[in-house]
Amino acid sequence: MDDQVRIGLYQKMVLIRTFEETILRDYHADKKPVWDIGAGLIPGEMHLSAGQEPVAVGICAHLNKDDAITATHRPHHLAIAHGMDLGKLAGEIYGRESGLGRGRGGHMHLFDPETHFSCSGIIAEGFPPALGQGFAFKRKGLSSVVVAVTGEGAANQGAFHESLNLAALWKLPVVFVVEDNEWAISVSRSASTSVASNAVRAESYGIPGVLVEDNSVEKIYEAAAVAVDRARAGQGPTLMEIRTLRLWGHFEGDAQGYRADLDSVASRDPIPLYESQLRASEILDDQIVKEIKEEAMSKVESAIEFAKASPIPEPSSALKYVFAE
Amino acid sequence: MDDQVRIGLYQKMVLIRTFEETILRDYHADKKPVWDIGAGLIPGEMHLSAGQEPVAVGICAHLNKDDAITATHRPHHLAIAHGMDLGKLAGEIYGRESGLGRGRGGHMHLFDPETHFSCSGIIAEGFPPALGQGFAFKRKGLSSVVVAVTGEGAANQGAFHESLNLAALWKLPVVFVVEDNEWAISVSRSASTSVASNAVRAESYGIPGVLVEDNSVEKIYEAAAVAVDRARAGQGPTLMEIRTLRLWGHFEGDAQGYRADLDSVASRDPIPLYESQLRASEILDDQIVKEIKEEAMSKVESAIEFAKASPIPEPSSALKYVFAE
Amino acid sequence: MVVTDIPKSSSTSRKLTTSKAMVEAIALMMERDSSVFVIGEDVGAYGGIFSSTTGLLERFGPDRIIDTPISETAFIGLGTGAAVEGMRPIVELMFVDFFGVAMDQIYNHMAKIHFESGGSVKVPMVLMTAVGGGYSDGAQHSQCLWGTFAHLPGMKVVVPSSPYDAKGLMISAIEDDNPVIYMFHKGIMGLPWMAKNSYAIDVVPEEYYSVPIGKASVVRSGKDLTIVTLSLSVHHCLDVAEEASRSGIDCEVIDLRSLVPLDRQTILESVAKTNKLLVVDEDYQSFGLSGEIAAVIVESDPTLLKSPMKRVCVPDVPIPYARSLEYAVLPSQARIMDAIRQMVS
Amino acid sequence: MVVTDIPKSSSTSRKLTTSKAMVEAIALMMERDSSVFVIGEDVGAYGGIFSSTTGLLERFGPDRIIDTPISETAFIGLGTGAAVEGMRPIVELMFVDFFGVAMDQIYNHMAKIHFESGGSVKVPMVLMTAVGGGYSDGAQHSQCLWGTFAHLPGMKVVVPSSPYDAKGLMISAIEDDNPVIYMFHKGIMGLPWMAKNSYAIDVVPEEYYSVPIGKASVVRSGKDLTIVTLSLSVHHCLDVAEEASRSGIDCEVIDLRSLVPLDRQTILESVAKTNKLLVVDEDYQSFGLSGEIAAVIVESDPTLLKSPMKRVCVPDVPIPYARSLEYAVLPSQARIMDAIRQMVS
Ligand SMILES: Cc1ncc(C[n+]2csc(CCOP(=O)(O)OP(=O)(O)O)c2C)c(N)n1
Ligand SMILES: Cc1ncc(C[n+]2csc(CCOP(=O)(O)OP(=O)(O)O)c2C)c(N)n1
Ligand SMILES: [Mg+2]
Ligand SMILES: [Mg+2]
Repeated sequence: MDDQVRIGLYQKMVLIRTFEETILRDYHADKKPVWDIGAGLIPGEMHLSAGQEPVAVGICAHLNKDDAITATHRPHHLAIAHGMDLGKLAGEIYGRESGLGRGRGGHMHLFDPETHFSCSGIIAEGFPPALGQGFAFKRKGLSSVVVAVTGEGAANQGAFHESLNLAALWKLPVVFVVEDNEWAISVSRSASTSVASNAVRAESYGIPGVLVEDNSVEKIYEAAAVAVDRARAGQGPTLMEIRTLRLWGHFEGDAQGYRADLDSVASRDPIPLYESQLRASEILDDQIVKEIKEEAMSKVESAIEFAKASPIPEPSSALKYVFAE
Repeated sequence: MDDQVRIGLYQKMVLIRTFEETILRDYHADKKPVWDIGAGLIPGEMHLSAGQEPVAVGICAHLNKDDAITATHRPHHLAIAHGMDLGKLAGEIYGRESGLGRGRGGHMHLFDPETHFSCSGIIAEGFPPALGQGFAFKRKGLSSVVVAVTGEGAANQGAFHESLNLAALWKLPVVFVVEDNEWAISVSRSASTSVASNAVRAESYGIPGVLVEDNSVEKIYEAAAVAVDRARAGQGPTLMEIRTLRLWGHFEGDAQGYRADLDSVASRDPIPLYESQLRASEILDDQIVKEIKEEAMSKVESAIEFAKASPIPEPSSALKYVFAE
Repeated sequence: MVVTDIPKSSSTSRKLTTSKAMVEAIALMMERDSSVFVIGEDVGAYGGIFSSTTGLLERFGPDRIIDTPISETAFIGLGTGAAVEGMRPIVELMFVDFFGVAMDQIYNHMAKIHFESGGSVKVPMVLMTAVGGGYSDGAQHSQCLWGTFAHLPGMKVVVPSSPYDAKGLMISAIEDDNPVIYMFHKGIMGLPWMAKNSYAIDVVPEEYYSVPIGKASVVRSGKDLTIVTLSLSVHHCLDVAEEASRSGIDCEVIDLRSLVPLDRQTILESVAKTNKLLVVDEDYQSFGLSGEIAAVIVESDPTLLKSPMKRVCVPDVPIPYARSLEYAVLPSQARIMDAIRQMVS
Repeated sequence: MVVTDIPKSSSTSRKLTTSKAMVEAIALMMERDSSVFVIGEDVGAYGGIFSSTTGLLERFGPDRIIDTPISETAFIGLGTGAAVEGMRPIVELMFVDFFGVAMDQIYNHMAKIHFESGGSVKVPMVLMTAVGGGYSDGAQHSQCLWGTFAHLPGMKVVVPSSPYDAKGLMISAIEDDNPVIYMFHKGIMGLPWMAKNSYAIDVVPEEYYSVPIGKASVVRSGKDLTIVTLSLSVHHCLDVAEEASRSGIDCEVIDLRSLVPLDRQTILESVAKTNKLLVVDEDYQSFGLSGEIAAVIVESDPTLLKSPMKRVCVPDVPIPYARSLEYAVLPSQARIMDAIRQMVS
């Protein structure tokens, strides 16, 4: 793997983390003294993806903006890795007219026609629309692909099964990704899933199943290359299960009392680990890291400033956009 | 296998066929001259199971009335093989007060507390309630099991996946049976299913998957023995796929224009084939066959007479039974 | 008030069944627009269980008339995703009664995406589905359920009652940039294997035309009493109105044709004239269409009603199998006549 | 007309939040009846995302307080099957907004089996679910949808608004031999992490008691105007009624508490007295609860209403995320006051 590719992967992960840390700060900033989920600059549920950046970055490195992604309630890493405009993303999170959905959607409902990105707050229900995007790409004779992502908890939802069967049957250009962070809110994979790995479930559909055992952006990058190429070549879907890490709570405010592995979590943060690895291989040094972090911070800050400066939707416009005119 | 068991299997198949042939006759008797699905003694959709008797008889031979069955829109063979009272069954099909559901349910909605039998007209949606019956049996410390049946078409419905995962995870005493008659109305297995056999899908749940390749009642009997024992012993579910035959149309009135194999169907009827086999082994002869058929006919006739003689529900009672008092 | 007539300019007096009118509309649009395709269970070789797609496979081939596995969540969602990418899918849900296996795709995705995207994503999709009972198909295959869909925002809901409207509303539905639920009653399809309904075959122009979504049709003018109804019940109401006219009772019959948007104006104008309201609805009575019609009146002017409204609906009971029971709960002509007599006595 | 009071004999003036009152009812019934169990996502160690099961795992163990995979169809159906075999499951659907992934099990199975069996099979099951918005959870996590459930026959639908009713209705729901949908509003649970609502904590007797399903409660008597409402909106209405009384407007407030069965009598008696009707409903406006209330009146006697009914509901728009928009569509106190002023002016 080329060093520039490595630096690029690191850079994207840093950008995502920087963005989410800023959201995290603003989210909690004005919910005090008594924490109220509906209060403040950023209200509502907030599912951050910290720790799962390798999945997004490793996969999206193989995509371009004509490719589509359907993501979940935890979508930021994928949105950013796929090249979504940070300002429009922030605008939506802050509930502004400048957001992707003019503040109607919120962070679980990001729809970006420019990057063919969408997400949904309903478990596994992003899979079926992904089939349709793949179907449309195929009918139009495009070589674009769709990456459809769920968590491991979602893999026990009926939509998962129906979608894999249909995609396999019709050889749709879809890569199915199970982001396995071991937890579905408080329920562990072993308490919800009858097999040790979702990758074996690919056999139920006669498609390749790939297990990436650790949260290594490079391994994910390599495995994704094969799956994306396969889809692009018209050979049909692949199911990837990637063991990743939920660094923070399920949503902000989750005390994670149920989580036995809590102590070790911070030490498994994939970004410092990757940074050390690249430093050890002398691909990164203090200077480059500093530049990357500063660049990320400056991009994020201008996006957030843009969002905060944009208008809050007018109450009088609340009935708009139910129907297209 | 004991000769008496063989004769018993044959006998049950004959009883089922005799029942359905009688229904078939009455169903079509008074829909002429212009066929009207809603007219006549037996109105509505009619999904007959002819050709699939081996599945029902081979499995139910291992069950007793404390065991449960959840069946589909095509339920008669299973109902009869499991010992449902023929009069109450006929009563329901003829829409009478003496029916299992007092004429409220009809042939897709047979609920028999005595044999823990139920069925549903919604594809694959009989699986989830089966989990609950198995759960209840387990909690009560009973060794009863549940047999949950769908067609192969239904195996691509989300409920299939969710149910197998949950049953496997909790080792519920359920035997899942896919009655694979190759057709889902007009859609063939290969046009709907991304794998050659549903049995391989057992691997997605870490449970045994069994494929019974032909419609032989004895092979089904033997495979079912293992699966039922396993469930009874608390070792959890099994997925059985049984290749069977839809001898008639999807429902009465189906011209089957889509069906390429139509010419060969009659010659694959499992009942005459089994009869020949047992005659060849000198287990059956003219006399025994005659007796079995006469006995079946007399049972069926008295059930049908009972049904036809029972009262039609009073219109004034139409609002009853929405809620238990 | 709109009284719909077959355009006088129509070049033909050719008659079609409702199912053939639907198929003609779909074919016409498929020829005009290569992004239109049909997907669902048994829509191909079988031609649709209720003949909504008969002959389309032969004409357009398996790439555009597509049989699916029994995976409603997957293929309805596929429709949504394809629509998002600019195609115009027509998806068939075989019976509306099956909505529960795929409702999340329908109402949380198909219906909401446009709004959640602040208008930047469109979902031009038709979800067509068979409704209605009357032939002993039992509690899971005989419902109308339009109230359920109309209650949830983001979908248009159209319900044709005649071959003419079936074609014109199908064309409008396909052309609409929004998701449209198109609910056709089995009893008006003109199927050879169901009880005949003389209204199920009628004059349908061969050419392109559309019927606007959101406009009710006054299918019979009258001064004594307003009947608001839709779908198969329109015909029962017309027959009963005819009979009532012989006793000197002059009923106005409104065919809603569309629940979302609902043509409140036409209803109000009629009730302002007759001061009496009967709603005839084959869906469940409570918390549905009939209540909404009541609200339309009393929100505007409760004094319009000079006597109590009546409802002839399915009285909050699952549809029973036995014919004697099913016809006791369906909005039969006897029940409609009975209500009318009570209202004018 | 029933004005509910805390029984005077109550041994205590102990106050509980709504969530603790629910948990107390469940625990009490689990101790009395070993066939009661709780199943759902995160009901165990987490204690329910909205604290509907907090502490139950510790008390009753993992055999009776059961975390599930995210497989709503499977585990709601499991509830139905277990109920058929004589158990009394309490199943949690985390947010009502997720109903679409499992609606077939809910309405085609849980709700219809008793009827289809001609009464021979009972399904004594509680399906509890969180409803409501107001904290920017967006279009897929903020709905009420009680109209959707009430429209479909075979399920009782209860909607408590206070800790007292939450306990009493939960006990009734568990004891009922029918499937009961129990819808609790997040905003009245008394959660430490949501905006405080002073009504979310109140006196709850420690002992067993039940609140009958199907009886509305007149939570405030008044003579000028009837407000029919439920759930969180009850509190908004009470606050607004208090304010209105200072301007000499005397509102009667009816807390429906149950939609199925619906207490039509209490509504009619009140409107007969006040001749004015305002419905305040956090569900979507059209084809739902508010229409049904209108029908209750005009089916009985339209002249009861001396001025147009008003509705303060969610105006047929998905729930928007941005606070400014969400509060524009929710039945806020400002909107309720506005409606009242228009009605009495
Ligand atoms: C159909 C449905 N059921 C339940 C939920 C509530 N819910 C939201 S996230 C979540 C856990 C998801 O776990 P997983 O799929 O592993 O994704 P992760 O949160 O770990 O990224 C649950 C149960 C939902 N949104 N949709
Ligand atoms: C959820 C759902 N979708 C569609 C149908 C309509 N339908 C009834 S039977 C059937 C085919 C079933 O095929 P299969 O499962 O193979 O059973 P078989 O009829 O062959 O016994 C279909 C599509 C239904 N009843 N439920
Ligand atoms: Mg997870
Ligand atoms: Mg089949």
